[in-house]
Amino acid sequence: MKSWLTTTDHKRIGLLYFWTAFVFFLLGGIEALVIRLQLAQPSGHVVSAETYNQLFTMHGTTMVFLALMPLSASFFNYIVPLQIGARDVAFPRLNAFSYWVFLLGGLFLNASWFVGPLFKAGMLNVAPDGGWFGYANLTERQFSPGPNIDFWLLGLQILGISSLAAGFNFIVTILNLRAPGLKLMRLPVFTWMTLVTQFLIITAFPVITVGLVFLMFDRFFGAHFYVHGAGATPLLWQHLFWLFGHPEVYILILPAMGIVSEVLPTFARKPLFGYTVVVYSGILIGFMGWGVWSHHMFAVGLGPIADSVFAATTMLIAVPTGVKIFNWIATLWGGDIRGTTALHFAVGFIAMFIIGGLSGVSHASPPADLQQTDTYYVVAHIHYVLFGGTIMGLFAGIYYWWPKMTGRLLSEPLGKWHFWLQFIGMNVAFFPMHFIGLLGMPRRIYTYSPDLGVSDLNLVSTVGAFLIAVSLLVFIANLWRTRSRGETASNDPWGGATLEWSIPSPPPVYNFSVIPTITSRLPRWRTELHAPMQDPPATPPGPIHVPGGSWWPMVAAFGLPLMALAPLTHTLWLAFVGAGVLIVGIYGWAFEPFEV
Amino acid sequence: MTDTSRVRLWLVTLALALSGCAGPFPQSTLRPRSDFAQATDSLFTDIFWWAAAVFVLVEVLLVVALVRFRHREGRPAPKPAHGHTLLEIAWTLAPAVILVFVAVPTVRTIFTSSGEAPADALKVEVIGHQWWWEFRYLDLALTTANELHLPVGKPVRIGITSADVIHSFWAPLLGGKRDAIPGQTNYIAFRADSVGDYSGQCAEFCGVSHANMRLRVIVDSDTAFGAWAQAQLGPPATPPKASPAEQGRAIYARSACIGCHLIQGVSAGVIGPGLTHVGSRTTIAGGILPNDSAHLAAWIADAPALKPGSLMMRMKPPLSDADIAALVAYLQSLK
Amino acid sequence: MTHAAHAPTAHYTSMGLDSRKMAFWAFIGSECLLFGSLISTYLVYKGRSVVGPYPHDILNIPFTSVSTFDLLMSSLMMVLALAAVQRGDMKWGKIWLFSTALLGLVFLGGQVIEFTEFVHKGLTMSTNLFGCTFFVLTGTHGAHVAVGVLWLLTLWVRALQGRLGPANAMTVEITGLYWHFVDVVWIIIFTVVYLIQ
Amino acid sequence: MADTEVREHAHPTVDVYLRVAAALVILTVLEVGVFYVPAFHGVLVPVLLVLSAAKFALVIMFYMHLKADNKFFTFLFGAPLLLAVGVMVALLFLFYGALTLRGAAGAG
Ligand code: HEA
Ligand code: HEA
Ligand code: HEC
Ligand code: CUA
Ligand SMILES: [Cu+2]
Repeated sequence: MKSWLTTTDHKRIGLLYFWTAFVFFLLGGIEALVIRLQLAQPSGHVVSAETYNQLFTMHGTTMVFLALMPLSASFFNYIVPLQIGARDVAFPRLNAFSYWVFLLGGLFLNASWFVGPLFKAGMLNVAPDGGWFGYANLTERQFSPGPNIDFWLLGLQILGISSLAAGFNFIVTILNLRAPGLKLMRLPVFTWMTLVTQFLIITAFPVITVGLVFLMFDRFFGAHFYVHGAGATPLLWQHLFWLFGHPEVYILILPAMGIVSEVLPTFARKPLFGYTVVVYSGILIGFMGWGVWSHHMFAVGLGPIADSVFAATTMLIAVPTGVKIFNWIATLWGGDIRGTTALHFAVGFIAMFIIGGLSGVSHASPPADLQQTDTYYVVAHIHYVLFGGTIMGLFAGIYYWWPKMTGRLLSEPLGKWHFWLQFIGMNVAFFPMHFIGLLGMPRRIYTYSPDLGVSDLNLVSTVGAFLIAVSLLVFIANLWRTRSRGETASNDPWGGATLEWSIPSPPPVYNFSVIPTITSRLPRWRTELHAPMQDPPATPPGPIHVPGGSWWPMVAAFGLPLMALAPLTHTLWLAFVGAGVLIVGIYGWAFEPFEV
Repeated sequence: MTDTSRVRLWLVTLALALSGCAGPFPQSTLRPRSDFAQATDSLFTDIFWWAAAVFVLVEVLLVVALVRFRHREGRPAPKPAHGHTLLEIAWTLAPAVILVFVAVPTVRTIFTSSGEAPADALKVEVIGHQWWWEFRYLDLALTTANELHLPVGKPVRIGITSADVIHSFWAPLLGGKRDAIPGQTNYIAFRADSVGDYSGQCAEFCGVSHANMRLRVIVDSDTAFGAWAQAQLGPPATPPKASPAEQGRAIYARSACIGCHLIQGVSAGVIGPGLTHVGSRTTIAGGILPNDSAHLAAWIADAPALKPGSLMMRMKPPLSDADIAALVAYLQSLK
Repeated sequence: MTHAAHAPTAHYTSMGLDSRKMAFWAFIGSECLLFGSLISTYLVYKGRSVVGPYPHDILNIPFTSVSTFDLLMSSLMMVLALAAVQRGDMKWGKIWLFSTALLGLVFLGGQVIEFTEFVHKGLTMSTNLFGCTFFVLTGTHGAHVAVGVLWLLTLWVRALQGRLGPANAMTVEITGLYWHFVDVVWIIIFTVVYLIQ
Repeated sequence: MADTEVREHAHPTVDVYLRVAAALVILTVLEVGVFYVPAFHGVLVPVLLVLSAAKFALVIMFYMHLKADNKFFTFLFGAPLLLAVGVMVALLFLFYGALTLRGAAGAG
């Protein structure tokens, strides 16, 4: 127990990320199921309007910040150091700090479901209710007087710190801790996409932090950043939010694209087609993602010139994305494809993501988007890219790396069941949303009129959501079964080309008994020019020093939610206590002897 | 048959097939009834076909690859292929070219649908409120709520703004939405091409009852529109002596109602919708309830029960049933 | 992190660069976006206040010029401290470190005086948009200075204890990066907020 | 490793530090001076921007050693800096350009 709480081992932190994020994913999914129940019929009465608004807000926020980002982070943590032949990340304690901040931030946000009575309100009454994008000025104190939005803005600020800290850590890890010979253009694509993602994180999160700070000053200290009466405009929030928000969606998709780029070659027994192009298009996607944010604001009246510019930049992103898709298909082409579950999910990613990508292009045309924005057509888009894309990709990663992470192979037959149920379920759930939207149903409404003619489509969608739930139960059963009865994994159950497969599953604490020297992009495969590398010896030639754990990252992390409680409860001294804890944590951390 | 109507037919048929009911889809974006809606619809149709082509291409390639190259015993190991410059160039350029075909009409449509209208267009100001709509006809000095009457075939220019938070004005058959933002006015312009009753609703999340912020646009013939405007401009009806309606007016005049509602010559509130001609409307409360005695009575007794969060709070002290009945009679007399 | 982790056992790194320094440059890059957003907001809201006091009513250029000078000089002290520590001259190292922190404190004191005076003249966070953007922008900068002072004083105390030496030059260098960045931000703020009215 | 280590620590001398400080002070005096001279009011903004950019460059090049240090640090700092400047310019455009860019219809 203690060893887990104080751990600084990237592998353990990866597993902590995984389990925490997976639980949050189920929570977000359960919220989605309640949403779908409410919408199964017109004029539904499953939940009240207030509860519904909290549900979709928390669903979006949870899925984005507490499920998908940290699920990706679990692979950054577990896999990236292995892929680059490192013993750990560059700053192991900072890594632990990131995890604890993430956990506490997530708990802080979700505490809002239960602490209503402390604010003289009912249970299920003070959870955030302004949407995952919290548009000002609805989120100003005047229109949202309760603590709901406070939980949201403070929680997101805490989570931002976690992501930023991890961002610096992984940038340095990937750039500076590569094994000898592992040049940048030899890095596995997953590691590359991780690197791009981290750059997006460290540049995008400060922007939303500023937006949230403004909102905080407006709500707590009477500032007017988003109050039009004072000469300001609520549109500033939208700019700041989407300046962050659009890079954020690429933060969500790029790691999954990286995973797919690992899984396809392994199971097609063929190197990734156009490695260089795939890498550069990933970099380009990340870069271009900065110039398109106003496509979320086509209805706010930016004027024809701005609309045209942002339409063009947005459409351009289809080019590098398409390049990746075609290279993946070319990777499969001429291969010797093994239909493992991981491959199923990777192919499912391509097949489904493209639907979301193409509806994205139809959003990118402002006049067309005027009919689509804020309707279920957008909800269809986001779930095709996020569920059809990111979730499919992450599951590909889970099936692919689970043996490495736990030493046991997930059951393939159950995996296939999981895949097909999820694949069918997601299409049944999300495809009808295209029609629901085009037929005029706005998003974020807790009730709709039977006259709209979308009742049956909504019912179908609800059925699909429950199919997804069943598929996830199959997955959970698979996890459970694998704990004790899963087939034990060898070093390399799949015949992978990258370094992580050269060491035992699960790897020893020190990862590599001897740090390998790399001579090829596919070190473990025979290529025209290279023989496969030698796996490191099973036992290290000499003792390897492994850093002990540390309590300080966790202590420091506790300072942040304490500080957040101060404005929430209007108790000044809590701010000092929180800051004190943070400082004590940092000093303890800085001055404790710790050998990296 | 044009492309537009073909895809529309296709989509609607599919939707019909899926939904099994013969709904008229009052908010469908695929049944344009104005030049503006027409323009966006045909643009969307174009994009749809390009997207469909790309989709089919990619999925077919994917399936073929999977079927042709799936693992079979004894198959020789695949030849490693690291890339192919020509192919890379081809599949970079092809999408780029397609995008030009999408971008050019897009930009053209942006400029033709940017809200500019001829000088003689009917000018209406739409003001979003939590959770109802106010409509002001600038040239007619006329204000109404939740139901917008427009003449068919005439250009109209709608200026959209908000009194509180951000809303979005949307009547899909007549065109795309525009956000109603406090401190800013956005414009849409269109010409409705057929008489009818078009429903719409607020499309930007605006708080508890965002779902209950609906509206209708009633496109009248020229004469019907003139007659309607004439009637709206008149003073409120005076209830006959000793009728329940007259009693209702007295109750109205001494109740909290006057603080929030406007009835010309009776009260001058501005928080809620004007009621001078409330009897002429077909719905109340942001278009969610029919304007009949039962609903009016229930609304006056306890508005938030019918519309969560409604800013028209429950009357304190509660009005008696008799008072409510009289109020209803009065409001219904205000044709 | 400052001390023990940087024991002179030169680790192998693939770029041959110090990991902490690299992380710190990434952090500074990230801070560019933070201050960039704040300054952008200040600029887009410039001239949109609907009531006074307006910038020209209230900003005290001579006073702030002195503060600016003070901060510039602290940057000089900082590089001198680094140079001293690098050549192992811990006597001057201590002096310069302490002077840097002291000048930082003077700057903060100036900001406290400035803020109090503005509040007396009727400018608060809730007065107008100028108040909002001004206080949050300069306040965020001030918070950075405060953290920097704390950090410098920590190093100074470590030096007094004899636990800071040439082996820790990298720590001093990183502190310096932070301190100079905060200075650079002030260079921009001074121009954008105070001089361009 | 040894050679890169050396490069990393090739810091300017105290002499250079002092001269940079002098330049910084002079530039600041110029800035404030320009501010008070009415003749400059027409070109105040560009002049001030140039002067403060020069100060900015001096500090990062010499005090933060970017000039002599590994180019990768310049990238880590410069890329986000460019991004921030780009965002700023875009936002200014969107906010100040809005009235004219929106054309007649938008101007009302
Ligand atoms: C993983 C997340 C993710 C990803 C990857 C994307 C990718 C894209 N998104 Fe999406 N988007 C979201 C998540 C994502 N989006 C979310 C969450 C929202 C809603 C936020 C909210 O309001 O709550 C949103 C909203 C959103 C909007 C605003 C809609 C509105 O509110 O009105 C727009 C508008 O342009 C848009 C466009 C695009 C485009 C053009 C892409 C492109 O990157 C897609 C590119 C891919 C392809 C095009 C397919 C493959 C390409 C080829 C095979 C080549 C050939 C293709 C052509 C020639 C077309 N998205
Ligand atoms: C980021 C990823 C992500 C993911 C994975 C999902 C997944 C799902 N989403 Fe999500 N959704 C968003 C991101 C995501 N969503 C965002 C950003 C919004 C916008 C929010 C906003 O407007 O502010 C949104 C909005 C949104 C809406 C629109 C709400 C509205 O506008 O009113 C709907 C409606 O159907 C919906 C449905 C679903 C469904 C059915 C799933 C399903 O795929 C969920 C599947 C998961 C499960 C079914 C859970 C399984 C649970 C179990 C198996 C129970 C096990 C229990 C125990 C072990 C105890 N989502
Ligand atoms: C606190 C202010 C307030 C008071 C007092 C008030 N109303 Fe209202 N009223 C509103 C608001 C706000 C709305 C719009 C609510 C909505 O649709 O969400 C409204 C809507 C209505 C409507 C529907 C109008 C339409 O066209 O949709 C009627 C009818 C009405 N009120 C009648 C009354 C009567 C009768 C009284 C007195 C007994 C009264 N109101 C008192 C604020 C008030
Ligand atoms: Cu008004 Cu939604
Ligand atoms: Cu986007």
